Amino acid sequence: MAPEPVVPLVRILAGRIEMAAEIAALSGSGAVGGVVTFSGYCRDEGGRLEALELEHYPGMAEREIERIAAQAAERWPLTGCHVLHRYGLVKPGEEIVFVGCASAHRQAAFEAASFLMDYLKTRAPFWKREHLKDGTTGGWVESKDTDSAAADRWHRL
Amino acid sequence: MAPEPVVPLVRILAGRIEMAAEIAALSGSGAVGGVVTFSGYCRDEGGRLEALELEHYPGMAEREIERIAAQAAERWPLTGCHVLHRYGLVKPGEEIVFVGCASAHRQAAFEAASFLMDYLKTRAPFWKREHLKDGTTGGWVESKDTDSAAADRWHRL
Amino acid sequence: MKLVYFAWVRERIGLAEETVEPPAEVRSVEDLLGWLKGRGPNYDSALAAPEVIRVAIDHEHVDHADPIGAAREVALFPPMTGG
Amino acid sequence: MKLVYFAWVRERIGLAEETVEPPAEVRSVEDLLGWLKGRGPNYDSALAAPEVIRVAIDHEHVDHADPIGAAREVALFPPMTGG
Repeated sequence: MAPEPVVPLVRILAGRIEMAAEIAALSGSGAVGGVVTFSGYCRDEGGRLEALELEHYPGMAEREIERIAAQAAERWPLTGCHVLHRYGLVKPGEEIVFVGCASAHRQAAFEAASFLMDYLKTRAPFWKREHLKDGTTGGWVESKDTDSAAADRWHRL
Repeated sequence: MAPEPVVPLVRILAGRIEMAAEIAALSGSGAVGGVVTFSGYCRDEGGRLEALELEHYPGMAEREIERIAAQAAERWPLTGCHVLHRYGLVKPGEEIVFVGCASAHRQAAFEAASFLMDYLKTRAPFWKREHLKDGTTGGWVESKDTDSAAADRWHRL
Repeated sequence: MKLVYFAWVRERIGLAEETVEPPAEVRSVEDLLGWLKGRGPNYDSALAAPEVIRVAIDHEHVDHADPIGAAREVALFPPMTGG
Repeated sequence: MKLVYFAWVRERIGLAEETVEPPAEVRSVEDLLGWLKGRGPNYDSALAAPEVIRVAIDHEHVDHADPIGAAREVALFPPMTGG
């Protein structure tokens, strides 16, 4: 019988993400084979960017990410699954999102982390807006067709 | 014209791998979109294991990993590529290997890190032996057919 | 029914949230978007291309063809750009 | 020619390295393995199943059919289990 899927840890936060602590928690017990992480960063856009502002839908953001993470934990044999996403102002070079998947099977950990990122991009209710160094507020970042295509590929597997 | 491939950082070391520092170095500049890491851990084998001993081929290990990492940097548009592998005694729960790939394209970072791990498993000259808690030296860990199959799939892409 | 707006939908409408009572013939998400669009130039500007608007009912994504049912909170927002 | 051995190949042969001068008819990696196998019971035990032995010449993986050429250092070892 397949073991119970692991319960993912999901956190939406305004402050920095402590990646070393997350990885340590995922690798923890002596029972883990491998941990795959993805961390997404705020780019400086050639020096123009002062900060990214991340708006989110407070009630829904956590629930939607929990749903996506629970799907990953059902689909792959994970021993740990952490998803942390920031909101508010993020400076260039700072992390925006962290996904970590632990598994005895490295391919499972890679696929689950990649799946989580594709779905976060297209389903988690967050919106980015640019604040520029010249003091103006830039536009809302537009969604990418490539992100939808990336998420769609998981239906075809 | 495609930009020059990044020069990978490869290190073979006896001590612990400072993952937070590696990730910070990879995400560094404000020009990085995403970083994918894989870290492989020493399992405790149900509490039987005292330590894994990792033998390596000193002259060749670094060169072979550099060759594999250079291939990854040619094949995917990476902005950073770090591969660190330990030798000597590794305790349960400690990391054995760390691979980190930075790219503006998250799929590239995922694929490059996965490729690196598959090739490290089958081509990097390291051998694991178990030291058990009862004081005996266990056998050499046998290589897995699944690892060869995992490496082979990159030829077919 | 509580409506909540995010990102440029919120900015164009000029409200973060409001409570509305649509008429009985507003049954689907599509109906709701059409009805809202007629409420003034700010709504018209926000919903000029209704097909790009994403909708969630009580914190779950829905399609435009889905019924509103007994929704307590309906959210309207642009395609997401998190992660 | 310097030979270096790793893991259980090293243990069974009982040496980490040695310098040998194989006869002129030993041209390929396969020839070398066959010649070494006849050097004593420790070699015979290490190379009992020569097809599983991996070989590197001057720090590069080679096939058993490859020529030894002007190799300075030939390494014999079991399939790798790093990573």
